[in-house]
Amino acid sequence: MTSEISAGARAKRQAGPHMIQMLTPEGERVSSGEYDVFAAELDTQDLFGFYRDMVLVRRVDAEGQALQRQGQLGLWAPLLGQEAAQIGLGRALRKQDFVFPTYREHGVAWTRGIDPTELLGIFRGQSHGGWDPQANRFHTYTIVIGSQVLHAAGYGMGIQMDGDVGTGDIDRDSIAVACFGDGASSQGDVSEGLTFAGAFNAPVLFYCQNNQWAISEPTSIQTPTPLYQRGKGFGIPGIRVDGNDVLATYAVARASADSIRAGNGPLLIEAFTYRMGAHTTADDPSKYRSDAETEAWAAKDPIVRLRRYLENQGVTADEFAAVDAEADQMAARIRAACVEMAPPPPAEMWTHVYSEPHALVDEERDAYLAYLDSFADVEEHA
Amino acid sequence: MTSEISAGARAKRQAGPHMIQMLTPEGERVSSGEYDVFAAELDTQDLFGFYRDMVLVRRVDAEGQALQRQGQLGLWAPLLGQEAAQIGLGRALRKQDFVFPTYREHGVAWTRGIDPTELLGIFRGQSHGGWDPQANRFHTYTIVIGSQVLHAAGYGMGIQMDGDVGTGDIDRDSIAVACFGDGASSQGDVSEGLTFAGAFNAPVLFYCQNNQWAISEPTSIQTPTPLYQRGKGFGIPGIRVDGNDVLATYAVARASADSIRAGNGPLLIEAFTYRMGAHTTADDPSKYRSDAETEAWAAKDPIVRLRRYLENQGVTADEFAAVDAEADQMAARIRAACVEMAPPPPAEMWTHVYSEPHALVDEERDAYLAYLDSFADVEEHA
Amino acid sequence: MTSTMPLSKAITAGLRKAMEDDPKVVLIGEDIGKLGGVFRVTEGLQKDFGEQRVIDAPLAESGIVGTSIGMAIRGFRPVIEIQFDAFIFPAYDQIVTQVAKLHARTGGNEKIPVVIRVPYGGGIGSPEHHSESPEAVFAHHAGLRVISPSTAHDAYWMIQDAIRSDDPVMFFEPKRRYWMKGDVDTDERGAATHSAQVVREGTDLTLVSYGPLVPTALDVANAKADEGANVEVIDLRSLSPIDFDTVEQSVKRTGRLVVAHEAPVFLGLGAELAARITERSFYHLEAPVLRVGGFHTPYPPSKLEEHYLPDLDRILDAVDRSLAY
Amino acid sequence: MTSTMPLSKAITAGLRKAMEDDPKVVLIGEDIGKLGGVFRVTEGLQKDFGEQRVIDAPLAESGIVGTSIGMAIRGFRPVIEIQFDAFIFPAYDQIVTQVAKLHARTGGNEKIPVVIRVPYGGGIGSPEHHSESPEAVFAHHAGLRVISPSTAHDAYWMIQDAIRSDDPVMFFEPKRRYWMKGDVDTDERGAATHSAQVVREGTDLTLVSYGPLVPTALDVANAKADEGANVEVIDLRSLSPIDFDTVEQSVKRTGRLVVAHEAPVFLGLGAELAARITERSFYHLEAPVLRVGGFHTPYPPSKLEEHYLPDLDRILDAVDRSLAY
Ligand SMILES: Cc1ncc(C[n+]2csc(CCOP(=O)(O)OP(=O)(O)O)c2C)c(N)n1
Ligand SMILES: Cc1ncc(C[n+]2csc(CCOP(=O)(O)OP(=O)(O)O)c2C)c(N)n1
Ligand SMILES: [Mg+2]
Ligand SMILES: [Mg+2]
Repeated sequence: MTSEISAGARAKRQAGPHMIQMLTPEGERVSSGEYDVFAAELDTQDLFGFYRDMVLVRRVDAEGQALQRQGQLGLWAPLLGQEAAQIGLGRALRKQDFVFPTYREHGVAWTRGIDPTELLGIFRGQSHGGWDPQANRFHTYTIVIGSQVLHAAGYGMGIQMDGDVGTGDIDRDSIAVACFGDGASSQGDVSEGLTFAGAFNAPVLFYCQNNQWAISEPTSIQTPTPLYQRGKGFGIPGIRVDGNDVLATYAVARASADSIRAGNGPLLIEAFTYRMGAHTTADDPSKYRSDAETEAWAAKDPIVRLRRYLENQGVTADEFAAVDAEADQMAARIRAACVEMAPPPPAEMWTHVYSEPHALVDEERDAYLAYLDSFADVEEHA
Repeated sequence: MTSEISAGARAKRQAGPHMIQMLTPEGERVSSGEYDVFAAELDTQDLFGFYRDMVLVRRVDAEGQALQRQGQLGLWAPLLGQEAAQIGLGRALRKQDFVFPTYREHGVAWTRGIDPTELLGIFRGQSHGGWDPQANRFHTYTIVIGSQVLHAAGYGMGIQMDGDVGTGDIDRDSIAVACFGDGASSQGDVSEGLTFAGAFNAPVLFYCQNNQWAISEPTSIQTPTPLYQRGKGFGIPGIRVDGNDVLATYAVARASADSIRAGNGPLLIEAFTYRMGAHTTADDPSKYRSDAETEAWAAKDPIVRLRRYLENQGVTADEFAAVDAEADQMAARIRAACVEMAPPPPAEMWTHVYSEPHALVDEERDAYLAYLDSFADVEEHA
Repeated sequence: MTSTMPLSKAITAGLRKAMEDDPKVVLIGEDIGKLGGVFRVTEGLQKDFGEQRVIDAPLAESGIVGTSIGMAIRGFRPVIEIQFDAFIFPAYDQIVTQVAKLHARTGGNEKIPVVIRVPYGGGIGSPEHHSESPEAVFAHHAGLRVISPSTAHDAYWMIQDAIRSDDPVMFFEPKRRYWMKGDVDTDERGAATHSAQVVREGTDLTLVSYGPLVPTALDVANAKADEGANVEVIDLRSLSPIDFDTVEQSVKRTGRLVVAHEAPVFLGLGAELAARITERSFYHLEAPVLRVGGFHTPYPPSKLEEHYLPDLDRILDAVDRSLAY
Repeated sequence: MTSTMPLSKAITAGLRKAMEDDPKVVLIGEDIGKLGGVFRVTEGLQKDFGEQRVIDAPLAESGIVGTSIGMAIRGFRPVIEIQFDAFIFPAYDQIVTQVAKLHARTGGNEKIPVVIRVPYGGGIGSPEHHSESPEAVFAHHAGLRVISPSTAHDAYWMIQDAIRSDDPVMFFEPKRRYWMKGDVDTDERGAATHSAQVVREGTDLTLVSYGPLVPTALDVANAKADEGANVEVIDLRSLSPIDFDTVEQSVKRTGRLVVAHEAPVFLGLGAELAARITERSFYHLEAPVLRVGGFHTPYPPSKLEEHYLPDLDRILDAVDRSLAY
C-alpha cells in the first residue's frame, strides 16, 4: 500500500511544475506560452492525423506482441504508452533530419516512412538491421544502451562541417536526433554525446523518453534530479514535456528543432511518459511495480486524451472507426508478411562482414558450405 | 596579438563572477561570506604552515624537473602553479578520508604524508605505483584519464555501507575525494562517477583542478559552460573557487568536506587555476599558448600572494628564509634518494601480477630467469 | 548433502553461501534486486540481504565495475552481474586496465577481489549482443582469472572460490545451460577451480571444451563410442590460467586433440591450446590440433545461430578429420 | 619519386595526400591540431587544412570513436588518432560493437570507413599505458581490418589504403620506429596492404614478425647468416586478416617457424599463426612453431622493459631451439 502511494507521489514530484502540457488527460486544451504558436498552425485534420499515427503504431505494437506470443517473433519491445512521445517528435522533424533510435522507436520509425514489416526482422531473428538507414534518414535500432547518442552527436558535427545548419534554407538546415531512455542517461556515452555536441555547438536534439523504468529500475536509481536538467552542465538547455500529450511533444520538438536548425546549438527534451507494457515480451513487470502505478498512468493514456479532444472538435465516430479499420488491415498485412519470412540462407552470415574481399571470411564460408553440402550428399545417397 | 588578448579575456570570462576568492593576487584579504568562518579559525602560524607546504612542494616539483633533465627520471608532471589548489584541499581533509589522485597531485600527496621520494618511482620507471595506498589513504596515481573518479565514487558508496557518514563523530565520518582535471571532465567515467555518487547520495567530493589546459587543448575544447556547473544535472551542486588562493581553496574544501561528512551528499569544487609549466617534461607549451597568457597567470602566483599577506601580518624575512633552507635540504635528500635507486630485479615483473599462485606466471618467470642464467654461464666460461 | 538443481540456481546457492559466510560480499548489477536479474540468478537475495548488499546499479557498466573497484579498496568483495555478454564492453577499460592491474600497480599493496559474472554464449534465440563469447579478449590480459563452470556442482563451488579469491575473477556462465539440472554436493567440493578435469576417459582422441559445449562434447564422445572410437573429454574450467598439464598428459596418450568453443576460432582459446600443446607434445601428435568454433563474423541473427554454433555434427566432423590423419 | 624520411613523417605525408585527394577525409584526436599530436604525426595539417578537417577533440576516446561513426554515416572518412595504445580501451565498446559491426548490422547498407591510428608497443622508456600492444583483442573481432607497417614506405602507402578502404581499419603504428628513416617511393606502391611480405629470403627457418620487431627480425637473420643458417623473414603487415598463404608457402620450404611480437604470447597473434600453420603444414614441420613475445604480466616499468621486450637474443634463442629439433 504505502509503496503504491509513494510510487504515485514520486512520479508526480518528478514531473515537477515545469512540465509543458497542452492537452490534459481529460482532453482539455491548456495554453502553454511560447509553444502555443506551433499548436496554432495545426488544424483538426492535422491533429486527426496524429491520432491516426498513434492508433496505427499502437496496433503495430499489439501485432508485434501477438506475433511473439505465437512464436513468430523471438522478442518484441512494446512502445505502448509512448505513442505521443514518439509521434510528436517524428512529426516535428523534416526529411533531411537524421534520427538515431533505440530499439523501441516504432512510432518514430513510422513517421520516418519505415514500413512496420521492416521492423520485424530484428525481432524475428532474421537480421540485425532491416532497413537502409540512409533511405529514410532513420538509423538501425541500437541495442547497446546509449551508443547511438554519440553517433547522433557525430552526425550533427558532420552537418555542421557540411554547412547545413543556420543557412536559413528550411529544406537544407538539418539536425540529428539522439533518442535515448531514462536508463540510458547513466551511460558514459550519453554524457560524452552531450560533451561533444556542447563543445562543438552541433545541431543535435537530445530526446530522452523518460518512461519511468529501465527494465525493473525506476528512474530514481539513475538520478536524484530531473533528467531535463542533465544537459545544463554541458551547456545544453533542457525542457520537460508531457510525453503523453502529442500536441505538447510536437510543439516542443518543433520549437527545439527549429532553434537547433537555425544554428543556436543543441537542446535536450525530456518527454515524461510511461512504459505501459512490459520492458520486452521476456519481462514480467508484476515483479517490480504496482498495479496502482500502472492504473494511474493508464488514466493519462495519450490516445484517449487526443480522442476526447477531437470528439469535442467534432470528429465523428465514423471517422474514428475508419482508422480502426485501417489498423485492422495493416495488422493483417504485418502478420502475413511476418509469417512468410523464410530463414536467411547460411551464407548470409558472411556476406556483409566486410565490404571488400577478406581471405578468412571467404575460407570459412566456403568450408562451411562444402560441409553443409556433404550432408546433402549423404541425404541424396541415403 | 588578438589571440593573446582573447586568451586573457577568455580566462576572465570563464572565471565568472561567482568565483570564491579570499586573498587577492596582491595579498589582500577580501571577505567571502559563509566561508569566512573557516578562515577565522586559522591564525598566522597556520597560514605560514600553508606557505611552507607550498614552497616545499614547489621545490619537490623543481627537483623533479631537474632530475628529469639530468636523465634521472624518464618524465615528470609538474604541479607548478597548482600549489594552492592542492594544499588547500589536502589541509582541509581528515586522516580517515581517502583521496584518489591523478598523476599531478604532488601537493595533495604531501599533505597525506607521502614522502616526496616515494613519488619518484613512477617517473623514474622503477615501478607503476610507489606507496601503500591504504597506509595514508592516498591512492596510487592514475594515468588513464578519469578512471579514478569511479573508484572514488565506489569508495564513497563503501563508506556509506559502513555507516561512516553522518554519525556526527568527526573522527569517524569520512569522505572520498575524486581529483580530476578540466580535460578529464569529458570522459564518460567522470560523468558516471557523478551519476553513481548522485544516485546513492554517497560522500564524495569531486575536486576538479581546472588548470586551463589538457596538454595543448584549452578548456573551451571540453566545455562551453563553466565546469563547476557540471554536477548539477546529476544532483551534485558545484562551486568555483580561486585555485591560486590557498585560503579560499582551504575554506571551500573544508566547508564542502564537512557538509559531505555530515551526510548531505556529494559536492563538486572547481578550483580555477593554471598549469604554469609544461604538461610534462615531454611537452613544449610554446607550441600552443602565448607568453601573454602565461605572464598574466604568473601575476596570480599562489605563493607570492600568500607571502605578501604574511609579510603584512608580520612574518619576518628570517622566517621565510628558514623555509627556503628547509626546501634546499629536502631537495638534496630527494636527489640523493633518486640517484641511489637501483633498477628492480627482473623477477619483480611477475611478483604481483596475481596474489595467488598462477601456473603460467610461474612458468614464464622460471623460464626467463633460466634464460638469463644461461648468459651468466656463457660469461663465466668466456 | 547432495541436491539436484539447475545450474543457475546452483550459482544462486553459491552466492547465498558466500554472502552468509562473509558480510563484506556485496552484489551489484542491473535489475538484480527486486527482479532477481533477467535470469533470476540473484532471485530472493535482495529480500534476504537487503538493498545495501544487493545493489541495483545505474545503467552503466563502466560505472558498475569502477565503483566496485572503489568498494574493494574499501574492503568489500563486490560480485558484479553483467546482464549479457556484449554489454561488458563499455567496462572493458576499467576491467583490463584497473581491475586487472591495480594489484601489480600497487606492488601488491592493494587487492581487488572483484568477481565479474557474465552470462555468455548463444543458443537461446536472442537478438544481437545477447549471445557472444568474449572470454579470449579478457584472458589475453594479465591480472584476471577467467573461469567457466559447465555443471551445477562446479557452478556452486567455483562461484564461491571466485569470491574468496583475492585476485579478480571473470566468471563466465554458460547461459544456455542455466536450466540444465545437476547434482550439487554442498559438502565435497571436488576438483580445484583452476584445474581442468577429464570428464570422460578415452584413448583415441582428446576433445577439450568448456562451459556450454561440455555437454555437446560428451555427446560427441558417446556418438563416437557407438562407432568404436574412444574420445577423452576434458572440461577446461579455468580459461586463464589454462591447466595445460592435464591437457598435455591426455594428448600424449591419445595423440590427437580437438578443441571446441563457441567463441570465434580466430584468436580464440583454441589457438592458444593448439600452439602450446603442439609445442609440448610435438612428437606425440598424430594429427594437427583441430579447432571448432564460431566464425569470423558477428554472432548471427538467431535464425542462423544453428549454423554458427559448433554442434554435435560439426565437432564430429573435426574428430573424424583428426582420426583420419 | 623517392625520398628518405622517418616513418612518422611518412604517415604525415600519407595523411596529407589522402586529405588532398578526398575532401571528406577528416582527422580527429587529442592534441592533433596546433600541437600536431604528441608524436607530431599530424604536424602542419591543421594549419593547411583548417580546424574543420583537423579536429582537436574533447578528452574522451569513446566519444571520439562514437562521433566518428556519426561523421562516417554523414559521408565523411574520419581518421582517428588515439594518443597511446592503452588509451584505446575506453573506446573498446564503440570499436568492437559499432565500428566493426554496423556494416553487417545494416545488411551492407552503411559503410563505416573509419581509420583508427594507434601508436603501439614499447621501448621508449615511458610510464604505464604508453607501451602496450593490444592488437590481438581487436583482431579477434570480425568486422575490423588490422594492419601495421614496419617501414616508412609501407607507412606512406598503407595509411592511404586504410583511408580509402570502405571497411574500418585499425592502423597500428610502431611508435619506437617513428624516427627510423627509410626510402619512400611515392609513385610505386609495392605490395598490396593485406599481403604479407618476405623481406629476406632464407631456406632453414621462417621468422614471422610485424611492426616494431621487423628490424629486429632482420638483425636475427643477419646474425644467423654469420653462423651459416639461412633465416627467411616475413613481415606480416596485415594482422587481420592474416595472409596465411605466404607464411604457409615459406614454412613448407623451411620446415620451421618462429613468430615474434611484443604483445603477450598468451593468446597473441603467434597463437593463431602456430595453430593455423601447423594445421596447414603438419607434415612439413620439423619443429613445433615457437613463439617469442611479451609475458603474462602488465607491461613493466621502463627500467624493466628490456627484459619484457623480445630482442635479438631472445629471438635468437627461439631460432636456435627450433633449429635444434
Ligand atoms: C550496455 C547495455 N547494458 C545493458 C543492456 C540491457 N538492457 C536493455 S534495455 C535496458 C533498460 C533500458 O532502459 P531505458 O534506457 O530507460 O530505455 P527503455 O527500455 O525504458 O525504453 C537494459 C538494462 C543493454 N541493452 N545495453
Ligand atoms: C584515457 C586517456 N586518454 C589520453 C591520455 C593522455 N593524456 C595524459 S594527460 C592528458 C590531459 C589531461 O588533462 P587534464 O584532465 O586537464 O589534467 P592536467 O594534465 O591538466 O592536470 C592527456 C590527454 C590519458 N592519460 N588517458
Ligand atoms: Mg526507460
Ligand atoms: Mg588540465
